[in-house]
Amino acid sequence: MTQGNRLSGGQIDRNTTLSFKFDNRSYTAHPGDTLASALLANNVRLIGRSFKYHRPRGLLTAGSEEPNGIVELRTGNRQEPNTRATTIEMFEGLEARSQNRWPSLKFDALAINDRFSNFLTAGFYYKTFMWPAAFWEKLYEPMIRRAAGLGSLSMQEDPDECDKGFRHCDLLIIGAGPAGLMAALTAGRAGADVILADEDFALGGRLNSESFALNDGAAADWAAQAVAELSALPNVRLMPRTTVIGAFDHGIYGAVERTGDHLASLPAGKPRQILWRIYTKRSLLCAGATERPIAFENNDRPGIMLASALRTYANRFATTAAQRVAVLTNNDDGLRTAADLHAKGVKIAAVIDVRPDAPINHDYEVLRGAQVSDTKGRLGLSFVEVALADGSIRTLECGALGVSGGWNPNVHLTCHQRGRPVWNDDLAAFVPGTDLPPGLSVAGAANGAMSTHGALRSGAEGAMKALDLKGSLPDLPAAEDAPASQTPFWYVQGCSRAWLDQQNDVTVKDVKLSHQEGFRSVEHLKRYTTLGMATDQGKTSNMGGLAIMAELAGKSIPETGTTIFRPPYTPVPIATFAGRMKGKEFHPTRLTPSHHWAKERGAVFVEAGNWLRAQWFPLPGETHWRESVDREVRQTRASVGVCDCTTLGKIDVQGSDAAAFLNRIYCNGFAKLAVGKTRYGLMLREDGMVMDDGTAARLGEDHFVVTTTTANAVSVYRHMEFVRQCPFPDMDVQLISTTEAWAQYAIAGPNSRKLLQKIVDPEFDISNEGFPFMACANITVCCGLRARLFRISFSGELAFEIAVPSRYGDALMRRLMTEGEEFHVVPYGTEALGVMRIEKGHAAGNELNGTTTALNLGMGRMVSKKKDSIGSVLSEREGLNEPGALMMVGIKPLNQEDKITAGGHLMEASGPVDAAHDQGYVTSAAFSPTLECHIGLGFLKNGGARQGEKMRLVSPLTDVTIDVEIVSAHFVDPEGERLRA
Amino acid sequence: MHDLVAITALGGTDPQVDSVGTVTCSEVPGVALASVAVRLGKEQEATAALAELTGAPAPGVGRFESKQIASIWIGPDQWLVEAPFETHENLADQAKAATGNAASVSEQTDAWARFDLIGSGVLAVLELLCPLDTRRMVEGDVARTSIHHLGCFILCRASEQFSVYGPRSSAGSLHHAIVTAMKSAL
Amino acid sequence: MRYSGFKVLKEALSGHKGWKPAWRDPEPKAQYDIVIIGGGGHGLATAHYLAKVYGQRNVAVIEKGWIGGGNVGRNTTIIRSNYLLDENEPFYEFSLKLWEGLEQDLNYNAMVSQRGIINLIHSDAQRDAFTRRGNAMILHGADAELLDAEQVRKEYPYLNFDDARFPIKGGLAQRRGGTARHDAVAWGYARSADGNGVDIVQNCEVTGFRIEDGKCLGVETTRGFIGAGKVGCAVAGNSGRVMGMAGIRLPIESHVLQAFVSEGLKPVLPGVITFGAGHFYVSQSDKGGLVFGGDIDGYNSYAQRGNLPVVEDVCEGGMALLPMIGRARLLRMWGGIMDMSMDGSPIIDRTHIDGLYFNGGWCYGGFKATPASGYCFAHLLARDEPHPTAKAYRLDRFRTGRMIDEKGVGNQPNLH
Amino acid sequence: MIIDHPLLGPRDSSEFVYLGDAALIDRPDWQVENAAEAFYDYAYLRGNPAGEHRELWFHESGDRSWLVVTRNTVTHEISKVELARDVARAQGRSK
Repeated sequence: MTQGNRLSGGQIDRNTTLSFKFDNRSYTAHPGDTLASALLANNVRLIGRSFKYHRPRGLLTAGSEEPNGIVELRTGNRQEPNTRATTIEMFEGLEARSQNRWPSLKFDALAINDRFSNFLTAGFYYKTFMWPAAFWEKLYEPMIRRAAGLGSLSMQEDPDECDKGFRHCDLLIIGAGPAGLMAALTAGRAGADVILADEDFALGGRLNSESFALNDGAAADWAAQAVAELSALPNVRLMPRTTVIGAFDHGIYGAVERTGDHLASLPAGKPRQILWRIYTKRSLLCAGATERPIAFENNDRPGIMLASALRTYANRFATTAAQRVAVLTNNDDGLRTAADLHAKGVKIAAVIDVRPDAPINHDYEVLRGAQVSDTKGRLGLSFVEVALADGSIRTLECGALGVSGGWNPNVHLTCHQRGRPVWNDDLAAFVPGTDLPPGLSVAGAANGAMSTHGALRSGAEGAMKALDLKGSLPDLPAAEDAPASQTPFWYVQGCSRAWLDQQNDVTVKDVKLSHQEGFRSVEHLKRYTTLGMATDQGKTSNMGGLAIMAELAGKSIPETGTTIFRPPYTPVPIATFAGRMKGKEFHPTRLTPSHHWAKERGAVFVEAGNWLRAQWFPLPGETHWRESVDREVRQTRASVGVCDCTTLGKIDVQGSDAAAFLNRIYCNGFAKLAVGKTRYGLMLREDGMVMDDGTAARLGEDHFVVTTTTANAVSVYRHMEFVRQCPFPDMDVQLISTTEAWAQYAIAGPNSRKLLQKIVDPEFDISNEGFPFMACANITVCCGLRARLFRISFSGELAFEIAVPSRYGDALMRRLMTEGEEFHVVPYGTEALGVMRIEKGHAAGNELNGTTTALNLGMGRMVSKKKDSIGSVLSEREGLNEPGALMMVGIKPLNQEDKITAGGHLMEASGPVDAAHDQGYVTSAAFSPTLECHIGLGFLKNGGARQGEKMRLVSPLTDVTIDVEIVSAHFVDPEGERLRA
Repeated sequence: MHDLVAITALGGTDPQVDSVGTVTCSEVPGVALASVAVRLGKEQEATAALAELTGAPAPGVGRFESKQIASIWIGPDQWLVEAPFETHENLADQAKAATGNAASVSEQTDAWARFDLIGSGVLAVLELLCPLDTRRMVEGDVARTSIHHLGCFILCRASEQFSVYGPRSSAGSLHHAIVTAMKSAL
Repeated sequence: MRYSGFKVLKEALSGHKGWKPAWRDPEPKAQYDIVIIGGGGHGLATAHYLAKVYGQRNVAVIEKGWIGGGNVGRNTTIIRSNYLLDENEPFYEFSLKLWEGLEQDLNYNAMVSQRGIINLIHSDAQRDAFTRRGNAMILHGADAELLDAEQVRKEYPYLNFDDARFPIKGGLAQRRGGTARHDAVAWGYARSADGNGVDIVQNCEVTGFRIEDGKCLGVETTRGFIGAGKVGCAVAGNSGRVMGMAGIRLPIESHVLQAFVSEGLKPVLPGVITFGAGHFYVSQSDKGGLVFGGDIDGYNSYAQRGNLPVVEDVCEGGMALLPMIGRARLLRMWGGIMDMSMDGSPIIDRTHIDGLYFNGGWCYGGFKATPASGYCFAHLLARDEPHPTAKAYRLDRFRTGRMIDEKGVGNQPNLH
Repeated sequence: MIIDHPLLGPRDSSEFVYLGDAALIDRPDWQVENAAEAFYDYAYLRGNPAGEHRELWFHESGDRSWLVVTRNTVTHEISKVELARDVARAQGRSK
């Protein structure tokens, strides 16, 4: 029979029937149900298995604090493990499965662990599995890992997307129960910019779960009216299905809005969840309270639930966990559960009230001063054993037991900046302390105002205080105002296998053992027993464990301590924190001006930071990248090649102190550089290490264009701003990046001038005399397009770099290719670029690795001692100038066929091969088509004095040992005749 | 006049336009830009020259003016000037001529890609993109912020009319982020 | 009391009556030969080796809160010795060897699990750098393996190989690397040190040093003055704070590093994976939680908590590398305070104050170093000379220009 | 975190890049006779206080100002934000 446990009333839409599956069995439900309420309605109590003993588990709660009722939701690549049935909003076709059981939920093989619980006590694994040592990885651990874990991932990429967003408000109200709604009404009517967020899909909090009246109507109706009024206010934003997960610095809150989890499938382009960063001026925590259980023998059977949860299921979801229900309570609130269920026609087996003076009820039996001594029922509760006041035992038959041990304020967010809650004796509970996150205040049950009236009132007051509103309180609806005092009752004396943390299987016995072994601080207790470490983060278990530890230590609870809560309030999918920054969108992609052209040419691209650069340009018939790269190098050195070098950083440095500024930035001199000239510059960090290198072209008396390496463009700009704003604030120098403004191409090779002459407008003389090596100028090309020309060379050939506005970069590259046909011009990529710079002995990223000094690079003399430049002083420390320091060298194999391994280490020609005899290492290596052998650059101890020495290059990692010769790093044209041609 | 054909930041010969619901995102290539940075101690001269050039007083912190030539505050003593490309391709030269030694001027035209976001609901798109409270921005407000790890300027041209300037080389990523947000929010 | 499977069996059958506290809770004596400040992993390990290896038993470890409450209980539990520089590799390899014998040495199962670590490679330059590192490791007697993309795919088929912004081009593997149960490390060292006579004094905070004409005579604490022949400070994270009481400025900044754990999942990741193109590293605990972390928040902090930007940055890295973890939920996040040194490497040395010794600057490499750090600090305290594998970890190396900079980012701690 | 920029008002700290102790403004004179020691101290030694800390932040995704932020390293509370250039000048730094 379907939905056999349905009751009358409730806030579900009975006109629509939805079908869903649990463990492949079909059931029906209604809109407004959660998976949990729907399962109960269909008389399903057994939902999962516990972590350690694989004990049968049902629902404990009706909310996000649920430790037991966790399932695998959805199927295929949308499978979602460990999802709380109590927070899953029902939709048509929902599919869920129980988890952590094999072969089936009813017959779980690992339930055998329960039989051995005596051996598997807290921390047993620290004391054994040690012999023999190797068995840990091979035997013990794999066993443990297979048994452990809860749900499983699909192991596939989730097709659904998440978003991130940013919202701002004057007042963020967290929780839309009586306090939150009243606060929102108060603030909203006053015109404040308000956000009201609640984790539930129905706003109203406990008002939707209780049977009592507000004014003369149902509490839920009042909530609905309040929500209606609020949604009509333009200055109030309602955010249902939104959990505020954390209180971060300076009034920033993280919130997760579940925009699509309640839908069978997402509309195109819409996110499943949104992570909101909410910037608040003030915030008001109205998170309510969580009922706490009572520990007694075998208190973990399916059907044993929090009394307030039974009430929520009955009043809001119109369902009961069973037809015969008993209630165990230590306070009046628990009695409401019996009354409400009775009113809905559920048989009350009895109310077991631990208080000798508990109020009598005429509709059903109240057992005063009684306690539950044990329970029975293999896969669900069937009998409760009651120890009566007179000591006799009575057995009650019932399918559900509602337990109420009082309430704990939900102080979680008040602890997120490590503030500590304080103990309140009247409530016998922790309430928010005084060291709250700045801007946050607390109202309602979260602040200890337990009655409905108290919550409404403190909500209104809280809003007025937060916004500094004058005037009198708004009218509050008439509501119950029961006294809030609670007498604590944590556990039934003498119980042992009484569960505190039901998911992790932590019992009273474990806490006692923890105390016995000296793990007595709360932190030690948690870590040793795993109490409160489960997916519910101990929302229903921490207090019980703490109370028992306090009793064992003979201290009060506050003396014993409190565990503070960390974000997130409830677990958050990793995808939600990532939003759209994944896959190809993980980082932005930077394209060069010639990218589209290069793509047409079939170029192979490579990541360089966020840039995509052409690595080489294969021609039809070329089957190996080396063919293409060798051809590009040979053709460039033989005639002319073109390479897009836009990615190099370009910084415009202007001002009357521009030259003096560069004199500080670079370790070599710039003051005397003539206008129209370019100079190589070496930039040190303050600690004397090389930071970057590049060129500075002096376009005018007070105007330089500085180039940086691609990798350091951003950090060099930041460094320059630091130097001009901090240590030297009165230098007249202005900076701006122009990297993206100009498309810049290197044109290299003996025919580079001839090619350029075809596009440079005739009034500009670029002959060797008119435009010598290291010249620079503003020119025009192709009949009047403004451009910049630099005669600099990275390849060692006669070479130029030409820059035009980026939008014309594509056209210029195409023009260069057509004009260059007569010279058989080639485009070349980063590989050929790299080969040519190694042939020329130019240091690059692999050499400028942040641990090399000018001395190591053989440029020690460049560091001027005649001026103040960043890094010059510390570069003189003894440790950086020792005899035998590493120096950059060239490396050639003795056997032409041998390949140089970048990352290989250099050893003497004979003798041991180990760290003690390490002489240096190879930084860069390539095949040189020019020398027709492999070559490398590297750092070698006292390398300057070892040219011609034979050594061994070893790379045990790749099983390489070859004989090499140490040579000059300048393999090609050491005198630099070509680039001056 | 040269005969090189320009392409837009997104790589087309014509600007790209995308509409989702009530909001339109248009690539706007037809602007010339130059930065004008005041030389030390030349604040009066420079701002006066800038006013002369643009026909409006140099805007203050976080503001921009748009007369015949727009001027946009981008940092202490620093502005971007913005004008139609076809009439002001050499805007940097004009700005330099106008300010002389009172300011440092740099070509910025192709350093940036501009997208105009127009239509009701645009605020819902922007709140998925940047941490600024764009609901509070009024005509003439400008701020630089970060969109999907990209430093961008956001200008409020009028109610529900915004311009976004992002780095030209990342125009594709920026465009993808904007259109994705439009599909999500609208 | 000796722990063993039989003992567990016996106790189980006799109601667990026989278990004694894992360590005593003694009152501090007036005078010790050696007082160690800091009941974290390094301090407790120092005590263990002082007593067991160097025969120093008149030793106290004083801890301001509860032992193991600092970084040893707030990290991502990774152990490895895949370092590049000659000054580091022998030390971390020594540490890894101590890990390999730890359980038997301590008679405590710290769940040292050598399931291997792989640092992923995403560019040719990165491969060159990792090749140099792998060679250095092997030349120093450690193990290393260079993997190509296909070999990585065989072991971790569900990494993002097909749609990656920064494609995986290979990895540097150390098979002997892995993880250990962090809390158990602190408890095991404490239990062993206590068993050898060391006093572990909890809830005893140092409020100052008693220093007379250049000699440290002991420490002032919330439980009174405690005299000591030698005082060793092992409070990484709070080194600035504590050494400040002795008037010592350090080449160290305190920064917060966040770490994260997901809900329990059935086995997903066999070993430790480190993303080379973003800030993300991850392993899976025996309980089933994905334990992961990334970059430090980047600003000086003594607050054991971080902020959203880094949480997001780490999860972005996670999704970029492992798209299939999207529906796994982040359960808990926490922050630990790191001693970020000026070259990213630690300091184990005397100070200019006679009798005052310092151990710190571990950045976020402290956990894996715990055994060797304790051993070498014990050696320094007992013998007054640096242990051979730690001889480069000197305080004055910045003055003399002998930095140990694995990352090559220089004197900016938040970049290490 | 939120940094209340002296010109722009409250801005998300993710727009900024952190450098470190504001003492980095006080770069020593390269010609003093103990310059080596002075630069060692400047580049490497830190007060690293648990409490109020003056530190440098760069508004990289903003107006490119370097700021001196006075922030408590225990609570993260920010009590003061100044333009680094003004601070530097007030400390007598020039060219």
